[in-house]
Order: sequence, then structure tokens, then C-alpha cells
Amino acid sequence: MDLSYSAEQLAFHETVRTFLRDKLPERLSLKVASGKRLTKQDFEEWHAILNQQGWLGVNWPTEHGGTGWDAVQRHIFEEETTRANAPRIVPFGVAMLGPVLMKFGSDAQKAHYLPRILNGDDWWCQGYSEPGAGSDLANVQTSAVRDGDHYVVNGQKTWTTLGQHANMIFCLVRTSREGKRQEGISFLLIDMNTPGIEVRPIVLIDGEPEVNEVWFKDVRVPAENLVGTENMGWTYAKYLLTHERTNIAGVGFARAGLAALKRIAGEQTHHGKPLIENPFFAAKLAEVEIDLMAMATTNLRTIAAAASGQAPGAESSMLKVKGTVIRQQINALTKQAVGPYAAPFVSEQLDEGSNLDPIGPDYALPATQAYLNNRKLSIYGGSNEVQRAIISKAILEL
Amino acid sequence: MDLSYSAEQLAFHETVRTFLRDKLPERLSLKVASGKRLTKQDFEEWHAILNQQGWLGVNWPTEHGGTGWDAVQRHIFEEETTRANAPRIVPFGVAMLGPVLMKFGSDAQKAHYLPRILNGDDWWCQGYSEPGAGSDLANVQTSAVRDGDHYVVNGQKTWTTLGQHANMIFCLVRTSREGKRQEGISFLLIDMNTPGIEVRPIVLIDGEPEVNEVWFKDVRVPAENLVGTENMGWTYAKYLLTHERTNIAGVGFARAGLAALKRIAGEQTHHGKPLIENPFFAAKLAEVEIDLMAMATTNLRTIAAAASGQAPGAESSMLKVKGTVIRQQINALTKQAVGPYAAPFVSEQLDEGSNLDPIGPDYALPATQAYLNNRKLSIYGGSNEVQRAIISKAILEL
Amino acid sequence: MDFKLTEERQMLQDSLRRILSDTTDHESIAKATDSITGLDPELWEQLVEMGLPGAMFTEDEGGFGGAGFDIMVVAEELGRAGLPSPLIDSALLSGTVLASTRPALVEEIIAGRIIAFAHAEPDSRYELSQVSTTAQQSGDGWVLKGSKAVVHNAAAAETCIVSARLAGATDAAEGIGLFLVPTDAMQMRDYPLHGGGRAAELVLDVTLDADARLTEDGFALIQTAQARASAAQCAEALGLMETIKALTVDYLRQRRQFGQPIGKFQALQHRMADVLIEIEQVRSAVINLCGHLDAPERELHVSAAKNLVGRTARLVVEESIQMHGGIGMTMEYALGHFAKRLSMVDHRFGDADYHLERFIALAQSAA
Amino acid sequence: MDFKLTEERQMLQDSLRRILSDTTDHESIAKATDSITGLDPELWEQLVEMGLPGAMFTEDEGGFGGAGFDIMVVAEELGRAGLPSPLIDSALLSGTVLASTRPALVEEIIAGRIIAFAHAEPDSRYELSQVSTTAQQSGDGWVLKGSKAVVHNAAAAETCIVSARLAGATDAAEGIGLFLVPTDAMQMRDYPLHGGGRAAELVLDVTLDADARLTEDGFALIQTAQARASAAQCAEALGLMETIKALTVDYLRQRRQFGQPIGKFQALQHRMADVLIEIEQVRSAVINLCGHLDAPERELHVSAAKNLVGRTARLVVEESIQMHGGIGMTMEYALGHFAKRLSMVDHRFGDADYHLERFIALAQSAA
Repeated sequence: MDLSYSAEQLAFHETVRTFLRDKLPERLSLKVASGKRLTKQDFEEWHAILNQQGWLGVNWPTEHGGTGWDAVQRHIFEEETTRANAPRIVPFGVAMLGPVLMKFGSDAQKAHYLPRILNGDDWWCQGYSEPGAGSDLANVQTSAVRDGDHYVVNGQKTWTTLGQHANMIFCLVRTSREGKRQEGISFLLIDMNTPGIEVRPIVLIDGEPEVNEVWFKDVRVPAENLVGTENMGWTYAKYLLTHERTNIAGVGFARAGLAALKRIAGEQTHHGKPLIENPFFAAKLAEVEIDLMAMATTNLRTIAAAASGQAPGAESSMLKVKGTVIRQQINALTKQAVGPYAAPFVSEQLDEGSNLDPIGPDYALPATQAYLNNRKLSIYGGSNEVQRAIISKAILEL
Repeated sequence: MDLSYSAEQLAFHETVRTFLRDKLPERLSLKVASGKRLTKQDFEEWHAILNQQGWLGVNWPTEHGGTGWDAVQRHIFEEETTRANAPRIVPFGVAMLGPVLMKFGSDAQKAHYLPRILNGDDWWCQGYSEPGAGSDLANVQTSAVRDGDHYVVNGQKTWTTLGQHANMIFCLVRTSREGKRQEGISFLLIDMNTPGIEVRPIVLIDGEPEVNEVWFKDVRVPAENLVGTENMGWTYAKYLLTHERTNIAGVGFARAGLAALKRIAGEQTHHGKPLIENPFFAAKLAEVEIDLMAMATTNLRTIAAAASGQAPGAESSMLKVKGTVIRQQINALTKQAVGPYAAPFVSEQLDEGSNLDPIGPDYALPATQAYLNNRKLSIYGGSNEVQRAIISKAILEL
Repeated sequence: MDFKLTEERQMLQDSLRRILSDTTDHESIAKATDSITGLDPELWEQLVEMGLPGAMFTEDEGGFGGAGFDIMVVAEELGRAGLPSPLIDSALLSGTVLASTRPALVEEIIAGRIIAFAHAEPDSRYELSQVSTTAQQSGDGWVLKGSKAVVHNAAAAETCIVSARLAGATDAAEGIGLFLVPTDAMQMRDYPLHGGGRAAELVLDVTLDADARLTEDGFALIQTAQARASAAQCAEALGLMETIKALTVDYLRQRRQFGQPIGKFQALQHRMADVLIEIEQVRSAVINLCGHLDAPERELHVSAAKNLVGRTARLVVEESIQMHGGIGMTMEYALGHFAKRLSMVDHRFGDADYHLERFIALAQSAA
Repeated sequence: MDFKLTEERQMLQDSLRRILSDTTDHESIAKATDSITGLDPELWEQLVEMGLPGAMFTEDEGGFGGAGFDIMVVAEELGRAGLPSPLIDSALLSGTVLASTRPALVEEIIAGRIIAFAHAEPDSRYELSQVSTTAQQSGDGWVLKGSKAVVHNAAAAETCIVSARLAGATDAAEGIGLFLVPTDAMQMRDYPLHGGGRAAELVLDVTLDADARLTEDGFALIQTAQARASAAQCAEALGLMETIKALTVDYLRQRRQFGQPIGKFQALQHRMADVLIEIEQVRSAVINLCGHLDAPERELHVSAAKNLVGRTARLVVEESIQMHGGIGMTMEYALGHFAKRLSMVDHRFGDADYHLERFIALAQSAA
């Protein structure tokens, strides 16, 4: 048992810090720290910087231009980039599609698409969820019918995050209605500029059009865009979901959120003293901090096990639930700390160029928006209800 | 809308208080207040005092020697007797069997058994639960086979509260295995002195033998002891369970517990001040007090509705859940308030005659025992899980 | 002991519920939030005609209600519809102050005129006695200087009641004066609110006539006004919860997943049961508060209700969104508006922790 | 970063688990609680032979362990078996004090001799600095007067370490002396504990030789001893939770109701998942504490772990009993003993609230 990093890991840590100090543009870190809206260009700029360093393919092997890092190195990188308020790496190409293509894609697909993910030529989005399916992902209704050397796609996807920026979408489509529901699903790569595709933004409760609906009407997709074998898409989809689970605990986000909360609670006054000194508030803050201290170690334990080759079992579901509960509790306490100024809602204030003064303190609007927006944490990526089912099934074996 | 009692109700209130001041023996109220063990004789003494006043059949109509009180009067009586630390009325004869006999019993059964409940000739216990059945009450395996003018009973009952004191037991027995499980159950009155009955106490985690197992081996029961019609017992059992639900919220118990908790937290010191002034402790105490203030009004609303003739629906399930959660929270806070002296376990100290000094403060042992014993509140009388199912079914209608 | 509504209140409830369900939906409310008043003026006129502001005042004051349960009936219905309205601010905050200082103006409020209540300041958080805005005598009149924060319906009001310190330390209960100030005499920044409706930041540097002063020692009056406004806010929250409950129950019944309605899933059933139990608790807490608005222990019930409502609001918001899944997070579906509005109840008149601490202090000083 | 046990610790864990599962069950533990030592003497001898006390000390001290993770491995196994033992009191509380004051006695502790630790007093609750018992010089020696509360294993110990005030106010950290006192020189009332094992109340009016004094300023030593004991207690609680988890999982799988195993009911599945998550949290908190026993932030981790363990203990106790139903409340079934023992973790070395307050103070003074 040893809780500290090895000398090599410490050296890597220092390398990451140095890189961030030198290369992360202050303009971007200030936007992230102050909860401003990030544009498509912001993400692209950061991806390009990382790619130049060879650090964009965080979870990719070196042969495909990735870093080849192990789980601990990935953890250190994620922790430090979050602490430094770097923009997140947009996950759809790098974290999600990349590993699927490497494992199941054709040589031509790998040669064409993988470099384009890294160099920013393609912005991918995800076509998994459908209206009315929710957590029941196998309930795919969007159909792809073979017609010569094309598939003709009809149907609708939803909750497509940042789909408004994307030129490419990977989709689960139904190619057969025989057998079990899971057996007739295929995995298709679709150019968003193909005629018949329509994207409509969905405004969420924080006022942001973060997700989209995507409609397909007689969309013709070249058959070569099929990944792997027809009707085997469910296998690839599950593989993707497992890989999506890196950084599922969100320790870095939670730590950054906790630090911001302490700063805010130190500025707000209650009965003439900083709110953070009020025992009723301090009690809740301390409980979540204690929870986070323990969860960070659970996360390291899981990472250490993964680094030594163990496959993650129910642990990643446990981290998903506890991690999101902790982050949502921090969001709720931050909104509470803000007080009466949590109520005003001037969305334009979040634009980078906006010269609107904030209503109340500048952290007020982002606090309420983060509370509202992060309700999603316990809904998406497999809802916490789905995770609890996985956990109990793993141990009860019923 | 009017939250206060009517003049008549206030007068009744005063009558009850005067009676308790004059007639409740101090010896008994001291035992109840200090959490000492009550003997069979203690209960019988209090029953006799109430019976002399005509107040034992609290929920009985006057024609059978009951009080004829409405729901509000019963509530006032329960609230005041609890506040005065009177022993509770043992429910099995008065609250449970009585109403069943009045509604479904033969004239002979009514004439014979009802007076004996009031005058103390019979101490009834309940033979509902069976090992392995739990909340699934319809899963009755104890069999009663007709043999001439007797039933021959074989099987086992469990969780029979205070069965060690009882001379009579009312039982659900299986008289048919045809049709639905609910359809072959009968309701039988059995003399505990009949050959073939064996009673074995079960020691609970508080060290008390409060409940028992009761075995039946070829026990011959006169056929005239059948209540109502053979195979209709499930109907009577459900009727009984509905009537058992009076005082389900336990507001009086909660108030008495909260008052004791405040006293204890006022005596214990924390950092040189009374524990009750510590904000961390005070916060939890205040939350449960606020919950109780609201729950008491929910209780009154339900009682007022019952008094005006409305049948209780999911409300009594809501009161059961919230009432037990509040009482268990008060128990947990009381155990917490006691501090290190919650650990010693000298059961003999609870005997009335014991001249053992308590280990630590005299409220310490009863506090831990109440915490442990009252885990039962959310288990028995229809577990809180069963209540939640009733509540959600009532509104979801699924 | 009687928990039934009087016939008059029952009629008011019925007609209010009918008119609101006929004329409002969450889209029209969202649209109105973008308008300068934060409320459809025609709808407000209709509500005034029905006597909504009048129900907040006693007959002596020119109204036909004024009791706690009048507030409860009206505010619960407004909550049920998710409708932001000037009722809390104009009729209960300003109205309570005016009824005992300038009764003639009550008539105008009953007629629908909106008078905003500008008491809180950028740094006062939930402290009622914290007033930095100053009032100084100047000749026959007064000069007021300072800032007021999150003043609801300011842009829709021609007049505001403004608190300003005449004497004492910044957080002293004594020495807080109340003044009538024409809104256009102040610098205003008006904005929409997450929960619907609008508020404004006000900056004062105004000279007023002598008769602008309503009282020179207004703290007790402000506390009474806020107690009545809190009762309305809690009842409104109850109404919001009732609608959210109905939406969620409906969703659990209709929405199918894994081959059955999701309301068949026991884990959701049990959590829904807990939500229902807590909403009943809120109803009781609102009854307790509304039944004690004129009692000596009024403030204890204010804090008990605000604490319970604050805690339960968070539970109901979070559980209802979670049970809906993604759709519960969109502004296209009604839940979004109701949940956001409910999530704001803790940011006005003190949050759950603020009132827990206050409840403890009040209970200890009463003991 | 490495979360695997060393080979030695793995071996200790394996053999300890084997011997305990072979020789103990909840009935034998309950029986032993009625004996004067609270523990089967033969079993204790076996554990001593295996080197259990020795694993609590470094090689320099004559042992073969002494690190936080040695404590964790041993105490978790004792918890798993539900076994009360003198290890916390004799080897960690007394042993830590003796290692730096009277090293020769450590050898005897390693050999199995029990030395009890009498520090807490009837009124001290969880305050380490609260000592009313007085020590006065008398000729060459010392006179100690006062009372000590809930002294674990006192009746099984020939000697106790007793704290007594040499100087300073009743709650001052300075001026607390530690003394070696023969147990039979004190008045003792011995009794069983809810969680198993025995403790005693001690009344002192004793005269001691000069060399009875171990130190004249023992507060820091007492705090170190309690930090190590808390680590053991938290690890023991983790072991108790693991057994309770296994019992409950087994019950959910075996027990049928309404025609299926109750583990098929989704509401129970989800609650069980939450219990499992929290037990993993406890394991991490114990690792954090045991990994920082020699670090500057030791006390922060003591309070973090005690808070999390205290909160989770309540959850695990209450949920496991509830999921079992009636059978979980009987002493005939193993759960009863484990749940009771776990429910007592909050009543020694400070409860969850005590340590939450302490964590806040420590975190603020560190910031």
C-alpha cells in the first residue's frame, strides 16, 4: 500500500504542469473559470494545441498518433487540465469513436478517419439516443435499408450534444427486425451534409442549446461507412460505452467546483461573517469535502487496478453514481451560497464579447446555470438508476 | 379552516387531563417515563383503571361498553395519555380483535369475548405472521383441518408480541388450498392452554423477549371458535389491519420523545456548553421538530376527514412512513446525545425492583434500547416498503 | 378543528383555477417574462377583476379577505399555474405596509395598480435589518441615496416603497424609514428571472417631498409584510409542487421503457411515494403558517415553513427532473418552467438553512 | 501509487481470517461477553501467538509492523469476525503511550498482557483534554483521585494507564500526566457492552510510587494513541460492514417473498447499491487515514474518517436491519450482533458530528 505517486509519475506530473503553464491560452482558461460559453472555435483552438504536443489522443495507442499513456498518466493529465481550467477535450471523436474504429474499423476507415479526428478536420457527434428510448438504448428505431452500395437511413436521433458544430455523426441504426432487439443493430458513419439531414437545437433549462434533435429522411449513406459487420453494432456500442467511462468520477471537476464554492462562500456574508464560517453551511460543505476525499481514493484504486490490467467491474458504476452525487451537491451548495442573486437570468452575459455587467456578483449566473445544467450528470451516460441496477446485479447475481 | 379545537373538544380535553391527574398511578408513569420494563401486572392495572372509567374500549361503540368517541376525541385521548406517560393500551384485544368480533363474530362470541377483553379476563395475542412470510401476510401455511366439531391446527406463528402473557390467540389459518391464496384462509380463536401449543420467546437486539414463536401441534380447537365464515378470514384480517391503523402517526410518542431528547441534550455538555446549543446537533433536532410540526397537522387533517366520515386512503400509509421515520430519527438523536454511555448494557437495570445504579446517566440505557427496539417501527404493521407501494399504487394506478 | 375551505374561498379557488388553466400555459408565461412587466397585462386585468388583490385585504382595509387562508388559496392557485404575478410584491409586501401607513393607496392596489417593494440591497442577503441606503432630511423633504437589489416588478410599477436608514448602525433594526418613491426618479436596470417574471436593480439619488415618508421606524412592519409574503410564497411553492407532481405522475404512467410504463419500476414507485409524503408535509406547514399569521408564534411558523418548503423544493425539483430524464431538462416541456420556478423559492425571503438557524434561535428564546 | 497489500500483510490477513472463521461465531462471542474478560482466553492466546499485538509495533519497538496498513489489515479482520478484543486498548492506546515512555512494557503487551487505558471520565464526553482526576505529589510518590469512565477491558487488565491532572484548568491540554496504576488498587464496576466485550467504571483514591508516572505532559501522546486507535476502530467498522453486506446480500438472494427472491425487488436493489457505494467510500477513508498516520495532516484524516464511518455505520445498520425485516432484529441471527457492534462505533473516540465540527476547525486552521 502506497498512496503517493512514483518518481516517474511525479516527473510526468511536472511535465503536464509545465505544458499547461506554457501552452494553455489565458483567454481560454479565464472563460472556463468564469463559466462563460465556449465557442466551437475555442474547442478547436485547444484541440490543435494538444495535437501539436501529441497529447490529443489521450486514450489512444502511439501507433495511431495517441499518447500511449496508462490509466494513472491519463488520470494525472485529466486532473491537471481540469485544475488549470483548460477546456475539456470534446469526447465524441477522440474518446468515443476513435477506440471503436481502432478495434472494429476497416483499414481504410482507420486511415481516413483517425487522422482527421486529431487534426480537427472532422467534428463528430453521437447518434445513439432516440425519442422515447431513454436509458433503453437497444430500442433503436432509426432504420437503414440496403439499396445497392448505399444504406438509406430514416428516423430520428436526439440528445445529440454539440451536434450543431458537427460535420459527422456516428449512428446506431436498425438493419434487421429479426431476433432479439440487440441483434439487428448496425454502426454507421454519416456525413452531416448529406441531403435529408436536419438538425434542430433543444434549449435546456439553463437556457443553452447544448443538445439537438437530428432527423434523417431518405439519407443515402455509402455502404463503406458501415463499421464492422452488419447487425453487430450493439457489440461496438457497448465497447464504446465502456471506453466512455474514463474520468467517470469527475474528481477534477468536483475539486475545481469545491474550490470555487469555498471562494464564493468566503465572499458572501451571513450575520456579518463570511458564510463559510456559518456552521450550518460549513457542515454541508465539510460533508461533501469528506465524501470527495474518499471518492478520490476510490477513483485512484480503480485506476491503479486498471493500470495493472484489471477490467473495471461495478466500480465504474459506483464512481459514476457517487461522483455525480458529489458534483450535484457542490452545484447545489454553490447556488445556495450565491443567495438572492441566483435568481436573475441574463443569458447574454455569458458571451465572451458581452460587455454587460453581471447582475450581482459575476459568479451568480454561472452558479445557477451549472446547478440546472448538471442535473444531466445523473441522467446521461447511463442514468444513475441504470448504474444502481448494474451494481446490485453484480453482487446479487439475480 | 380552523386549527383550534371547538369548545366541546376543549372541554373533553380538560376531562381527560383531570382523569389522568387523578387516576394514573405515579408508579406507572414514572416507569414509562424512565423507560423501565413494564410487567403484565402493570398493563392489567392500567386497563382496570381505564375500564372502571369506561374508557378502555376507546374505539368501541357504547353498545359494547366502549366510549363511542369520534376520531378527534380518540386523538385527544391518545395525545394526553402519551404526554402523561401512561402505559399504552395493549392493542390485541381492544384495538384489533374487538372490532372484528363486533363486525363478523357470532352473537355468542360477542357476548362471551367482548366483556372479557374489557374486564381483563382474557389477554389476547396475534397469530398472523409466519416464519418466511414477512410482509406477505396471505402466505399462510398453518393449517386447520375440520375433524368433527373441531379444527385440528398444525403449524407455526411468529413475531407474536407479548404472547408470553396471553391466554388467548387469534389466528389466521389455512382451511383450503384451492383458488387464490387469499381465498382459503380462516380466522380462528384459540385458547393458549390447549394441549399442543408451545410458546418460545425471541430475544431482540435490545435484549428483551418482546416477541414469541408459537407452535401448534395437533391442537384441537372447537369449531364454534371460527369467526364468520370458513375461508373468509382474509376479509376479516384486512378489516383488522385497517382498524389497527389508529394512531398510526404516533404523534404523541414523537412529542414525548422529542421532549426527552431536549432534556438530555440540555444536560449533556459539548465544548463546555449544553449539547442542545451546539449548532450541528441543534440543526438535526430542529429539522425533526419542524417535520413533526407538519406531520402533526397532516395527522389532524386525516383525523378531521375521518371524523366527518371520509374513509382513509393513502394518507394513513403516508402517516405510517413519516411518523416512523420521525420517531426513529428522534431515537437516533437521543442515542447520539447520550454519548459514550450509550455503550454499556446492563439489562437488569430496567427491572422495577432493581437497586442497581445505572451506568452513567439513568437515561442512557433506555436511549440505546429504544433506538434498537424501534427499528421495528418501520418493519411491523406493514413495513414502510409495503406502505410506499400502497401510496404509489394509489396515485399511479398501475 | 376544521380543514375545509369556507364556501367563499372554495368559489375563489374554483374560478381562479378555471381562468388560469384556460388562459395560461408555460409558453405564454415564458413569453410574458420577456415583456417589460413580466406578466400579460390582459391577464392581470382579469385577475384584478376577479378580486385577487382584494382578497389579500380585510373588509376594514377595503378588501374582502386578508386572512392567512385567503393568501393560501390564491397563492396556491398561482403556483399551480406557474404564473409569476405582482401579487406578493404589490398586495402583500407593499400592501401590508400601506394598510397601516397610507390606507388610501390600498384602494389603488386593489384596483390593480402595482407598487413595488424595494428593501433588499446588494449586500443584505436575507437580513431584514441590513439597510445601507440612507435618508437625510433636506429642508422640508428627504434625500435618499443607495442601491436596492432584485426588486420584483419594479419596471411595471410607477411607485416603489423604498427602505432607507434614518438612524442607527447598518444592521440595526431601529431607524429604518420607509418612503414612497416614483420609479422614474431612480436609475433602473431591469432583467428577467430564472423562475419567470422580472426584477430590477435600482440606484437612488433622489430628493423627495416631506410626505414621501411612510414611517420612521418600519422594521416591525417590514417583518409583518415579509411574514405574509412568505406565506404566499410557501403556498405558491405548494401549488408548483402539485403541478409537478401531476406532470410526473402522468409521465410515469405514460412513458414506456424496457417494455412497460416506467411507473411500474419499484425503485421509482418508492421514490415517488417519498415525494408525495413530503408534499403533504408542505401542505401542512403552509396551513400551520397561514393559521398563525396573527398569532404570537408567527415568526416561528414562518421559519418552520420556509425551512420545510426549501428542503422539499429541492427534493421535488431534483426527483421530478431525474424521473423524467432528458425531457425534464428541456424548456419545451412544461416541467422545465415549473421546476426552475420552484428551485428559486429558496433565494427569496431566506433559504432553508437561514430559517433553520432562525427557528433554533426563536425556539430557544421562546423556551 | 499502489493499493495492493505487501506479501507479509497478505499472509497475516489470510491466516487471521482463517483462524477467526474457524473459531468464532456470534454465539461464542456473545458467550464470551458474559465472561470477565469479554473474550475467550484461549482465542486471545492463539491470536497473540499469531503475533497480533506484535503487528501493531515497529521492529524498533520489538514488533514487526506498526504502520497504518498493519493496523488496517488486522482490525478489518477482527471486525469481519465481529470479535471484541483488547487490541485497540492494550496494543494501540496503551501500547503507543508505552512505546515512548516505558518501552520495556511493550514486550509484555506483545506477549499478550493486557494493559487498559483509563482516560475518559464521566463528564468528558469526547473531549481529550477534559481531565478532572487529579494527581498530587505526596512524598516521593503520587496520590490520584477521581473517576474514569467506560474503560474497556479493565477487568482483564492487571494494570491500567490512568490520566490525571498535574496542573492547569480542567479542560487544558497542558498538565495532563499519565500513570501506571495496578487495577486492584481502584474501585471497579465491570459490565458488558451492547457491542460485545466489557468495560468498567473506575474510582481512584490511590497512592503510587514515584516511578508510576509515565509522563507529566501527555496530551500529544494521548492524541497520537487515539489517532491510531481510531484507525483501528474505523478499519474494524469496515470489517463489520463487509460481514453485514455479505449477510444482507445472502439474505436478499435466499429469502423469497411474493413468489421471488426479495433481491429481485428493484427498490431494495437500488438501496443495496447505495449501501455498497458507501462501504467503498469507507474503505477509501480508512486507507486515507492509515496512509497518513505519520503525516502532518493526520488529525484531519482522523476526523474525515470518523465522520464518514459514523454516517455510514448508521446507514448500514439501519438499512441491513430493514432489508432483513423482523429476523434482523433478533439475537438468534448473526446480523443482530454485527449491527449492534457497528451501531456503537459512533460512541467512542467521538461521533460523526463531533468530527465534522473538528474537521471544519482543522481545515480552516490549515487554510
